[in-house]
Amino acid sequence: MLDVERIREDFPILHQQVNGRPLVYLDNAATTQKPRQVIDALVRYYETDNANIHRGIHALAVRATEQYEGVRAKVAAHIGAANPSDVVFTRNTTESINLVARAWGDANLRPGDEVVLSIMEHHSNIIPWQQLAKRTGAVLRYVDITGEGELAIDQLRAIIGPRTKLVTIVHMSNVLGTINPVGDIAEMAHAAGALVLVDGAQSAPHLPIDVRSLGCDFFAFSAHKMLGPTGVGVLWARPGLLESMDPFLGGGEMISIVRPEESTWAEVPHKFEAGTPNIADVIAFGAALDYLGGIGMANVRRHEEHLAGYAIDALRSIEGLKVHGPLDPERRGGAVSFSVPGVHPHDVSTIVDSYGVAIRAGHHCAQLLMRRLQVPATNRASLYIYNREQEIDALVEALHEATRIFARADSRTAVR
Amino acid sequence: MLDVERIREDFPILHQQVNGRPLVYLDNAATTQKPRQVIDALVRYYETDNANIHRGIHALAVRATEQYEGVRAKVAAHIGAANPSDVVFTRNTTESINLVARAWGDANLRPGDEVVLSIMEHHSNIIPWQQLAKRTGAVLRYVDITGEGELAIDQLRAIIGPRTKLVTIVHMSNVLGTINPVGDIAEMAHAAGALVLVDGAQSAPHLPIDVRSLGCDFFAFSAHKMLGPTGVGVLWARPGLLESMDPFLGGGEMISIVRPEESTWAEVPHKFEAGTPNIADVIAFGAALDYLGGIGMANVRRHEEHLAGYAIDALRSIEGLKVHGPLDPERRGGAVSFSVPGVHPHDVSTIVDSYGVAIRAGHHCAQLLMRRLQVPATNRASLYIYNREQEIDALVEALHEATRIFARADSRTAVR
Amino acid sequence: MPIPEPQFDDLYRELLLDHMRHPRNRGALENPTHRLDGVNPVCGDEVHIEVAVGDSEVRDIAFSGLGCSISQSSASMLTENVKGKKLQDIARLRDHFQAMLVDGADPAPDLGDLEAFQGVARFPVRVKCAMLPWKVLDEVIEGAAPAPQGDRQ
Amino acid sequence: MPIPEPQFDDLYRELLLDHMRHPRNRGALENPTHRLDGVNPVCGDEVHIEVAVGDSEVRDIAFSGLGCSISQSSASMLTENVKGKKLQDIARLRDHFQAMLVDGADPAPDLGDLEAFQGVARFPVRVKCAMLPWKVLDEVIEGAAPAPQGDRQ
Ligand SMILES: Cc1ncc(COP(=O)(O)O)c(C=O)c1O
Ligand SMILES: Cc1ncc(COP(=O)(O)O)c(C=O)c1O
Repeated sequence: MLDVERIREDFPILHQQVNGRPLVYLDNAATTQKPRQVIDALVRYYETDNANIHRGIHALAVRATEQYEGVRAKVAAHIGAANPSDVVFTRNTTESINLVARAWGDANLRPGDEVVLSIMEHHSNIIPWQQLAKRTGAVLRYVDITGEGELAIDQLRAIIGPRTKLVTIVHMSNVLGTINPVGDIAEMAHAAGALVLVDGAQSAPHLPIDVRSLGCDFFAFSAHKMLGPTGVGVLWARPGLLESMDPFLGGGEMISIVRPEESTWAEVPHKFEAGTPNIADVIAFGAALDYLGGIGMANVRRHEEHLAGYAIDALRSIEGLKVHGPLDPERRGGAVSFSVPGVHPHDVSTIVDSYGVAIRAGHHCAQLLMRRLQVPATNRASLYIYNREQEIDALVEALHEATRIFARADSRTAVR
Repeated sequence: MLDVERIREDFPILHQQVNGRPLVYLDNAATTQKPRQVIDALVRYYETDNANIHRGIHALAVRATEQYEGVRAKVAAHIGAANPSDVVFTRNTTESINLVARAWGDANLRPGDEVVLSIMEHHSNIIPWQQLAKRTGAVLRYVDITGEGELAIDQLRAIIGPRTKLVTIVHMSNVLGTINPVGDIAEMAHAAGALVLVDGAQSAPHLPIDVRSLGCDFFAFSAHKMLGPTGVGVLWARPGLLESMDPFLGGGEMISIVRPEESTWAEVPHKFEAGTPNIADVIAFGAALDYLGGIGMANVRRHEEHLAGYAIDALRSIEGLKVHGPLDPERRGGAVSFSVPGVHPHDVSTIVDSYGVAIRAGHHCAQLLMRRLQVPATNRASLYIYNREQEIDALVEALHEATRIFARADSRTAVR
Repeated sequence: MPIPEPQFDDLYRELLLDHMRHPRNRGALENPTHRLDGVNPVCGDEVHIEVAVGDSEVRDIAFSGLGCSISQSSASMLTENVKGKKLQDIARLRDHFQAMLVDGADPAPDLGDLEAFQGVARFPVRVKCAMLPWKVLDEVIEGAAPAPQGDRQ
Repeated sequence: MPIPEPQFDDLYRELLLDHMRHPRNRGALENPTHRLDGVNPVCGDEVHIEVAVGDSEVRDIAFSGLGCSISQSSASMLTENVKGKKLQDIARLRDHFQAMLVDGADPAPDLGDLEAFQGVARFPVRVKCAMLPWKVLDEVIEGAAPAPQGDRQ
């Protein structure tokens, strides 16, 4: 088990009061907080090494370049990638997926070709494919979920066929918490000759990841959801795949020889990193990976599995409250969505915020899933390494207050 | 005049030794250093307010959103824009230009339509148009420079015609320092019914900017070249233009209603900011704008004009050294490129680095211009608010050493 | 020192909760002159309004929608407060409502029971919820084209 | 304490500067078996090599190019050091050269005057300049297809 109290010491932001109460931060699926080590890495970089990279001969440029490229190697190691050059830095998961849709999709999809995805995808793994479908005439095929909030795997098997060119699937749902069997899915897809993109925005922060054993072709995630700074995303691609793709953004750093009408490209991954990258934040992301590596991703997972179980039990003690997604913590991550009977999620969120508890209310960028669940929105508490059982208790206490306020309305109006 | 010594106190990185000498940082056209105020803004954000924006009801999310949107208003004010909603945050100038090429260009260019640009453009203002030309069948028309390194304005006038759809031009050259008359250019272009994009990567940091008096339609620049953090770019568009454009990247935050096959978009500028933005760095960019505003852009310009004049004179005291671009500091900015006779720029750069002086050597992402100047590469010293005359002197001293070393080779080998 | 319990009486006034539980004028009109839709992009709250305008006056009005207690009770109270009123008076009402919520102004006398939303001003993210139905009605107040014939798709 | 003057004797050895000023085997071959091009993406340095290989041996070699003193003198010294040598010996030479520059190894005896590049190891960004011509030659050493007939475009 993690030494949560010691971990909390590393997170300055957690030691504050919100609305007169200690902050309880349960919005980690949106973005996580940053340990002192990551903040320090930013400060250190700007105070000692800041320079533009790759083309400079002077001392600062050499230091900055070495650190930036060093983090690429760290990312590769963290996700079990064979080569640092298969790792592209982007702004976020969203840009990583758009990059694939443009640089791979535009060249490979023909009218009638199919992109298979699920009803539980985040908008970032839907809209780029809608746009691609519009550009190419490709067709989107959606896989449903089961009543338990798991992927309808039999339906997926039935949908994948000779016209399938890509299966793009979320590894861990940001609403349901569901962990999808991407290894099996990759096998199915590959058997049909399709590629597989895994949206790892919620899995990379919370599970040990080994892209080779996952067997996927693309893996996308965001630094800001795993202790890193905002502004850094990752796209990993199977060796050889990036080489075969056209560039996406054009500009400095990604060229080899520029002529007036046509140019040649730099080697991967630089071909995909046009312009000055987010140097400082990539370097600080290295500190986040070191921090997670020091804890051990298996330990992160164990902690969250335990805490998710605790949270689900505690939430379900509230009468009528519905937890969406799998109830078995072994089958899911720590993003726990729920509906409180008779209280709209925004009202819930406002009330619990007054108790210093930060949860998220809304569609969580998953409108298709909301419609499938027949809810306008949900509440979501999402966990990370610094969360404790007593914080779940604080949430539950605040939820009781929410139901009291709205029950009061009920009883009063019933009298009218 | 600026109080440079006081300004230097705000820049921790400047107070270090490189190779046993005080650092002389003259690579500001690549990226500038950051004042303590910007670094502090990052630290403050991560230590007190960090949360994902726009969709959160809890206290941190509200604070983060207000600060992020507050910087949008600051950017608008800094460049004389009427509406914050005409300001889109990107990663860098490069992405801003690519956004226009995709979201405006793909929808508006037909085969045979012309994009007019100059031979002095940065690769970031060339490659996106080459890619667009390939996608649409549009044609690129290049304007040459004069012997003095200024834009051949008569040629430009002759080239602009009924087929011109876009004139895209650098405001201040990152190699020659040339300041282009974008106001006049915008008039010419508009008379022909074309739009005008201004690459302001080098002008926004160094000149007072008023997009309305410039009269352009798009204005792009990068935070990291004007005291801000890496990872933030800006695209400003004339009011109404963004509304008329299709979105570029698809994903979270940029949608309104998502249905399986088709979706509707959020209002501008959010339509163009898919996924979690680089929240922290945008907020810290606000501190950079405050810092520059405190100095006053007119004062920044006056300081650099003076220092550029000093640098040009000092450099030209070296026998045979050639300064590229206008020699009159009134007509140019503080990016001063030069060639040292008989010494390749990389050798120059290595030697001056040993004296603690950071300059850049290479093609500066302007290969077309290098070919036009008939040089394989140049040296470039580029100035900012914290640079002093004595730093120019240190550069000149190191350059003398470089010529000595290679002259030694000359004399020795002459004896052979 | 004991931590004070948060007080929600101010935000969730009885009147407001009453309108949430028992919305007034919920439904559709037979012969609306306008059909208007609004979505709060921040949270997805929806308000649909049908209104029959004649002689620069709101003759009849009905709403439907989906969302939090604030947006739905605001829609309900809006219908009660504009029915039978002249468009120009409604415009003034909207301005006063907005001034109270956005600028923190004291409630103007003509607001009447709309004053119940004053507490929302302290919750800036929720202000949009309260304003949503009024934004939807804007189109009518500013005199937009009447609704197309045929059913809403 | 006086600041020591930087010493460049180590980086810019006389021999190296001599090769820069007076390149050996600069030009083209009549009948090359291979034409090879290399660009250092970091700085744009170019090296072009033409080589005539026969019997697993470099019979003749010439280079042209554009770039800094390090890349151009390295190309010049490369031509002197590989002419008439067996490909397998050249491969060993390359490995030793790389070991000296990249890993900071002591110069192997077979390097001969190539040892002049040892000082470059202290300037990591410049190592690529020195390695560039050797990278270009790699294709021949590893036994790639011969050059196409006709002129280089
Ligand atoms: C004139 C000009 N345009 C565009 C760019 C590209 O800026 P960025 O690398 O921040 O995208 C630069 C900076 O290198 C520049 O100097
Ligand atoms: C499953 C999933 N995919 C994609 C994203 C998008 O991540 P980002 O906003 O960092 O691009 C998120 C985060 O909101 C997510 O949870």
